[in-house]
Amino acid sequence: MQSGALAGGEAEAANAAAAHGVVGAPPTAGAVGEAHVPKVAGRPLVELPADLYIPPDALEVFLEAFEGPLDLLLYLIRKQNIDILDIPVLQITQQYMRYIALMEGLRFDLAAEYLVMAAWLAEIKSRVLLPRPPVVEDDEPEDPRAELVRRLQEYERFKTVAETIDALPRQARDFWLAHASAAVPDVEAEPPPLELRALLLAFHDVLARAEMYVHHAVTREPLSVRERMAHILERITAGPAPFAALCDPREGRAGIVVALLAILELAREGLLDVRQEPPFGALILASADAAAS
Amino acid sequence: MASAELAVNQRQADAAAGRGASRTNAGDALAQRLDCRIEALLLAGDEPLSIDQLLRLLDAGSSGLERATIRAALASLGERLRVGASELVEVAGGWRLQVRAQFSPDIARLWEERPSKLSRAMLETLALIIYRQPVTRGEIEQVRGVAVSTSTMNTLLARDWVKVLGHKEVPGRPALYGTTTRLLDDLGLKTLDQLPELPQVQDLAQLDAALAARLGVVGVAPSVPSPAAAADAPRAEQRTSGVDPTVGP
Amino acid sequence: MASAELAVNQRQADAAAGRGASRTNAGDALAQRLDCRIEALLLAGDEPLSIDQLLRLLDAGSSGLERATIRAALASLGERLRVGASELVEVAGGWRLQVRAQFSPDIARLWEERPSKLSRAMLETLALIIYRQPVTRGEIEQVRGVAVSTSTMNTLLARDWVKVLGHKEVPGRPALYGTTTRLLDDLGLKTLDQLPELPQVQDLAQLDAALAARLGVVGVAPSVPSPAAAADAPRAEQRTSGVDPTVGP
Repeated sequence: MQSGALAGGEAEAANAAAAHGVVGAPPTAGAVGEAHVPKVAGRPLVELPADLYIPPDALEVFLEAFEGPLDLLLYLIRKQNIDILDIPVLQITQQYMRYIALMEGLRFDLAAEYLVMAAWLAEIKSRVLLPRPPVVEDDEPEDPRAELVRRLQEYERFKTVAETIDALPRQARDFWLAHASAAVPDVEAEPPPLELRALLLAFHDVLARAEMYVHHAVTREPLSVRERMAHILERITAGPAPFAALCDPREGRAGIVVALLAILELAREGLLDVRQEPPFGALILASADAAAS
Repeated sequence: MASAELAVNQRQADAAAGRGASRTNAGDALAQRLDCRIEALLLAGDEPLSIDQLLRLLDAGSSGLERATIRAALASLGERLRVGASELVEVAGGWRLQVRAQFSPDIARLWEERPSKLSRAMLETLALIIYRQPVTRGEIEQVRGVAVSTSTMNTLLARDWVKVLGHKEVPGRPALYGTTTRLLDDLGLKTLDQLPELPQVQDLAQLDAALAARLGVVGVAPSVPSPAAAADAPRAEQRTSGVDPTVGP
Repeated sequence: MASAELAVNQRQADAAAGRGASRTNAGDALAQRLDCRIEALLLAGDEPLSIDQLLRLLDAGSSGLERATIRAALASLGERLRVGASELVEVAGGWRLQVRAQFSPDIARLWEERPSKLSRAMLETLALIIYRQPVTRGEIEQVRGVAVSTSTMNTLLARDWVKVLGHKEVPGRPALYGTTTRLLDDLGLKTLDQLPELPQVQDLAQLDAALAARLGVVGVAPSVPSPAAAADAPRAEQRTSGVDPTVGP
């Protein structure tokens, strides 16, 4: 199924990576408490240089791979094969914040929902870290994570069933009605009055909607991030390459976004090193192995 | 099409099929046969036709045509079509003719450029309307954790998959949305019950218990009654209690 | 779609239609028969299909299907349909299925039953024909993001608001639609130029203002200058260049 091609593809890729031990050991209870600063190849990911030019539309597409903060969180959880009930809040919060910081660092105007979620996660985190007060009957015995877990589960049910519904046979996609042309008889009844205003309003509506379709056409490019990661890794193992050389303009915006996602994912996994020499110069991407040696 | 043009086509057809003019009488006899008249109506229209509609259309002279006769004619039409590419199918809106699914690969080649993909936003919104109807946009947004755009709602309305059932009696009187017969027709279904069930991850009582156990909370939390606890089967359209009856669809 | 998924859909479709599993084999055999595959294409499509188009659609694997074979299959399809409500007809654009003329009285009643209110689909379709003529149904569908039903087009044609100007010279030769003098009469306009330019407006108030200005209604508002004015002004009927003159209306 193509629905959510970008996010789905990436999640799948991430699972594959986890299976190969790329992502690292699954988080344990011990890992939860470690508040290490997220560093990638020696520098925090949020410090991507400001002149790494990414078309604003491309960022929008990146974020549109997710249907909001709950979807992004589910992705972060699922890609590590964690049961929702065992959410390592500290770790997930960190990862979430990192994505948000990345977005903000790239001057993307984040939807308010993402920031609300960030604030909520921060609150949950602080409550988890605080020593638990002695239990008093009926006095807020609930784990601070409970509401988050409930909302994630509730959202996931609908996300899943939406995919099932999309897979149902649908008229004009999977099956078709049988028609034969028939002479159009003269209509006897008086036609309803045609109002110019209604007509123009209808046109206004349809054009507004058409814009949305164009938009979706962009996000629906079925391009695989994981495939691109392999390709880029292969390319930079042969020698450092500038960012531009790893994007093929013929693939359009979606292709560039996939390349960007692939590079970010490689950086996150510590497989790739981003350099910039001199300041404000071109971004050079090198394999992490080469950088270490 | 003008009738003159039709006559020309008719002649061309006769010529093409190598048929003589003698066909006309046989044709008149055909028109009498109820299963052919039903077939003609279903081929010419776009919408399924119910038994009642068929009765009204076919019994214009009130000659006392009965439902049972229509049903029998439908059965014999279905039987006759077994050797062809179309089939008679009953969906929510009534009876219709559709091309058998095994020919879909051929037809997909014919329609290669059709827009058919639905966005995730649209699918998730639709899913919430199916399983939570009557539901407001705000309630949909609460579950999805993100705003539902006006264009998403408008597209669902324009497809006639969703309709406004009424308005909720709270400040702002938000619209209550529900699904249409058209949605079921387009999915080839007769009733909402035929839609897949909403996955039961864990029911909420279990979830609370599991949470309490996993998260090490002492003392089982009083289970929080959630609006989601109500039946999660796709809801029948009749169940629109709470809908302002004066503002019906 | 993956073939495995298609199989699932098939099963669901079978289940939905209440069909037994035993039918599947018979169905597979059916799909092999060329006359059934042709029937399926003609039933699902909107436009007549020529022998060349049929050859292209049916011989996807280039297995060496010949025109003569297609002609033979057409003949046998015509023969098989003699007991039904439709007939195979050759028209300018190729072959098509049409409902036999003797069923016209029934179909006329079907049309009269239509709701008297102009549907949203009809208004949107008409608006697009006005501003984008000559335009094909596919182009209308692309902008609307929703299929345009045959009955919508037929109703617009029957009302004499819209006519076929010619056919586009692309595969399938789809009809090009344009507006009629009757539409102008019914809108109370003398020429299409009197229609407002494509409203590039953000809200309804602006649209109303633009309308009021154009139509000289009370409360004249400043007309909204539109960057897209040139491209999107309603096109005069004469401007149908690109239309094949040999296949005029």
